Amino acid sequence: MTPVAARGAIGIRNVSKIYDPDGANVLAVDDCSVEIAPGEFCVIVGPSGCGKTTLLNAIAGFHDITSGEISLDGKPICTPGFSAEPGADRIVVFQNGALFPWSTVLNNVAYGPVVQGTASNTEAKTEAQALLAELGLSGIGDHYPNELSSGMRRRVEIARALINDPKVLLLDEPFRAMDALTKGVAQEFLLQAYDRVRKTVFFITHDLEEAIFLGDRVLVMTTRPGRIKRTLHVDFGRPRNYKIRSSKQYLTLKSQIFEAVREEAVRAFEAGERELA
Amino acid sequence: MASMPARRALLEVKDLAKGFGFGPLRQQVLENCSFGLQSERLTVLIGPSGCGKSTLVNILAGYEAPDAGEVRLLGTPVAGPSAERLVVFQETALFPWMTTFQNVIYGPLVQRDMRRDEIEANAIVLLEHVGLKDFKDKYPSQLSGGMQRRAELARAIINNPKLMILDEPFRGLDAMTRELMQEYFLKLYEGRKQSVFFVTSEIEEAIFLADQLLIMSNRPGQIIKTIDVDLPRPRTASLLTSTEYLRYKDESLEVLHGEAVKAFAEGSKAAADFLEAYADQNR
Amino acid sequence: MTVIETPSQSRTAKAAEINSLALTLFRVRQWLTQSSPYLGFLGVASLFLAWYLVTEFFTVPRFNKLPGPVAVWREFTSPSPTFGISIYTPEYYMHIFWSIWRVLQAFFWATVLGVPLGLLMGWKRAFRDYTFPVLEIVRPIPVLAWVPVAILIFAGIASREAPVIFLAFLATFFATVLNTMLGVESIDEVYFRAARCLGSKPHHIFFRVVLPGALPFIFTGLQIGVGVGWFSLVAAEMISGEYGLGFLIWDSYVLSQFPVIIIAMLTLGVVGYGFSAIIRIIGASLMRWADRSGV
Amino acid sequence: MAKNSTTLSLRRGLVSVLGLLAFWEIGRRLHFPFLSAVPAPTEVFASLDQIVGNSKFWNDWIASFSRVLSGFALAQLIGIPVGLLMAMSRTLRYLWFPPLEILRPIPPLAWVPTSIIFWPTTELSIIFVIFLGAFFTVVLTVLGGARAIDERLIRAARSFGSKPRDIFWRIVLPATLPSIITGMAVGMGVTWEVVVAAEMIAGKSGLGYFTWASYVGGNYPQIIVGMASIGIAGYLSSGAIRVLGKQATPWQRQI
Repeated sequence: MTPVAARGAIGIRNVSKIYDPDGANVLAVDDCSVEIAPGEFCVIVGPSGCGKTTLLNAIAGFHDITSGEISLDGKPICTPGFSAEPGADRIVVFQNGALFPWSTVLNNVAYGPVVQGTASNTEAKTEAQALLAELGLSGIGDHYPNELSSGMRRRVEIARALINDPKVLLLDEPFRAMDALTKGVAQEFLLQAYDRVRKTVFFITHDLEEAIFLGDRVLVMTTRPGRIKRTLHVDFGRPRNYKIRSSKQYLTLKSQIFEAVREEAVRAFEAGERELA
Repeated sequence: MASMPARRALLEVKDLAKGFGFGPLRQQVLENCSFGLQSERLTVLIGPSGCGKSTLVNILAGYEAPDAGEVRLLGTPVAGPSAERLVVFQETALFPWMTTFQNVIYGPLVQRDMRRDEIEANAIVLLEHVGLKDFKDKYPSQLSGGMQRRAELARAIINNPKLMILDEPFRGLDAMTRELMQEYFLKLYEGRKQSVFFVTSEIEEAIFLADQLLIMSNRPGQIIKTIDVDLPRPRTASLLTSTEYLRYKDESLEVLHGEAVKAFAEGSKAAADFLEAYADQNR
Repeated sequence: MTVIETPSQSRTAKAAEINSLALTLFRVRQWLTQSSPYLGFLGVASLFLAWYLVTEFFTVPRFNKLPGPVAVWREFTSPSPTFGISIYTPEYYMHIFWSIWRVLQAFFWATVLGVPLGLLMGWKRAFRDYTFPVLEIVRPIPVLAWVPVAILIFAGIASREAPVIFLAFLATFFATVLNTMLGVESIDEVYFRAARCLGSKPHHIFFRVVLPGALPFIFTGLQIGVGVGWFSLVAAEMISGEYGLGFLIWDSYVLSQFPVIIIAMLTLGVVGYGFSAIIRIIGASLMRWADRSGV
Repeated sequence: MAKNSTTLSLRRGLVSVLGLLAFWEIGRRLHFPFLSAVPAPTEVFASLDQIVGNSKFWNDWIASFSRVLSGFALAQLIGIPVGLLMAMSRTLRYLWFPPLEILRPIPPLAWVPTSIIFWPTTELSIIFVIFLGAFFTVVLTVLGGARAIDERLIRAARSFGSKPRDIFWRIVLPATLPSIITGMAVGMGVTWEVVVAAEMIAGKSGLGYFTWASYVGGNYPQIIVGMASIGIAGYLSSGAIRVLGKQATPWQRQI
């Protein structure tokens, strides 16, 4: 059985965040509370503007919160006025990818250990080579990111995060820009990497199908201000593959919160239209 | 496959072949690709990324000529672009310097076969119909993704094309906006006698919209399976959780997943960039 | 446990090799078969023909005072040129050397001072607040309006070189600083965040994100800088130089040695073009990653 | 948060500018190396009322502006159509591009002697050199802009049944407008560089001549006034073009 992670518990208690873009203060997240167990694959699904990225950025340490507290393994990492420096214990995989375009795949993956000083340049490179091979990505070490397809780039980025053995993996809609078929195969890659060494995963998405296929627990967020509206426990067991997408259980799960998600989507769609116009 | 009532064939495509490059770098994108489109039906084409879907769209629209094979619209061979076969592209192709209203009236205006006030009246009605009436003087950059798509649909529909071709029009929209846009598009389609050729790579979207589903193989692309989707119309979101829908999804998933893995594995950009390089030559 | 095996890994690498060699071969073949080279040649030929007809053949009024291509060519290639400047005379190469040497010095100082300043201005808000307003006030002043002040500033120093190099430096410096700053600002915020996530210290971020990320813009800045530097050098040499192509042009005008003016002008064009081409090549080789993605 | 950060940077900017002026003043007074011969801000300020008073100074402004505008306008009138033609027809592009590429690297000021020999009056010769400076910039920017139009927009227009004249007037021209304006703004910058030098070398009037004459005449504070005037004139003309540009391309303004 794959080792169960003993670390990476995220405590989100009564978290609220108010943005103040030139005076019109916007309540992005309103009193959210959730306890994420170590090694749990937690998915947040909601329309754009429901505060899911705000939560992720707060955990990652890119900004503070207005009230409440976020802790990692009991230690506070984000409170009003304080946010711990971003670090290799909680690594973000960004929506449109953030592989350094100017360095090769190998140097990208080896970047973390090298700058943290946990390994010399050559040691880090060999370690990176081994991880890439294990994830089925050997042979592209000296390519530049722009020479790879979006599917491959995303896998390298996940490898770049995993090599640092983070407590928490934060994924911000990593498969959004992909066409559905590449997305399906990339999701399977993430699941298999997750099964390899269990980590706490905080995954945010617009796509309900993706949330159920990947997550142990799915939290549905309301349109702005973001509140946790519904929670759905998904127990398909692991490892999973694309077959479950057409299983009966998958469909019942989907229909349970389909309505809840759609309501928020329609409200956001109308709000979006007004807000932008 | 149940025999469909004999409908007039709107468009026939016979043994299309298209390749790029030269010598060792010859990339065959389409190979003996044949299919037919019936009029006033929504035919959806689905296939993995890089299987030649967009090239096929360009040939049907008349932007590119095939190396072999032919395309006939109502019996007459197709040559060059025309308002009979209009394309709605993947990313928006609204003219950024024209307001929504100017975009919509552009087609009839340049065809010069209708008086201006008549054209403007039609445009107002259509904009009302797609819910963009009070955005008519806005520029495309001031519209949301969903609104841009609706404006583009209006810009095509006003010309009453014999065939409307949509090349993954909802790609790039987030999953939720996409579902709502699909319902919106169906409302528009089911309200008019319009033949549509809809290209996508989303299985759920394909089955939800299609009367007939064509599945394309990996490169070089050809039609490897045809499924007649006779789900009731008008189609609503609740359909997404019905068993027949699930059956169709299973059937196409089986074929597509194999193709997707091949496309994914071959995922290196080197070949794609070569095609791009070739395209620059003849611009 | 292998994740979805991708047999094609080696194939992708191989494909990349075939691709670049065959691609260039294909492009050359394509270029030859098309009409572009012949038309281009026709364009250049008609330029020189028009010049010849107007000055020497039909001696149209006004134009006849200008030297024709044949006269210029004869002067340029004669072992004992009437005005002492031809490919055989060392003096010709001495002028070229002086001009290049001055631009190189200006280019060196503009890079050494301009690039770090631009990087810091783009990266640190405080640094930018203190330096950018000053630059913005000085920048609109045309470089050549500085000629008198440059002479005053360097009045103390004997050699007349300093003001000329200072002017070429000024032009290159502004272009380099501004483009470098633009380059840093064009780096997507996500790369800074990714680097911080992976545990980078500030100096890591400077050398592994700010510098490489801004590189394409730095080279654009250097290329524009050289162009503008060359432009100002010629004027500076005309006004207060002793050697160099700019001086040669003005001196030949004063001594009405007209063919030499044309020789110096065309030399300036060729050498200037060579300079920016060299920088373009260095830039392209340094930034293989940016060639297709057009960062 | 946003509001006070702009005032903060404004304050910092002011501090650095005033600091520089103070350094310049002290440098002159205490004869720092390099600064001893350069007139201090106070001296420049003192000489201001004397200069601003006499009309000759303002005539120089007019002279420079008229040369810049005529050379610049000529460059746009010829340069923009040439750029668009080269974009629309491939044969013209292949024919004209190489000769342009040969002439472009020659710095405009290298043309001054030839221009003086050729043109009857120095006025015309300066305007010709200004024309050259702006012409190459405009042609290349317009050509670049016109060729970078998104292929799909042309294809969409063709699908709607546009005639070639529709493609040009309703698609190519508006799409290229932003780069025409950029070409003009950059071209204007080049023309001021050229006019100053041309006036210094061969001019009898204008701000460039005024600045050089002040140096030759030993009236050093006036040099700085000349430099500042040229800077302001250049800034105003480029600014005017950008403002006009914003009006002409309303779709580019983000809400």
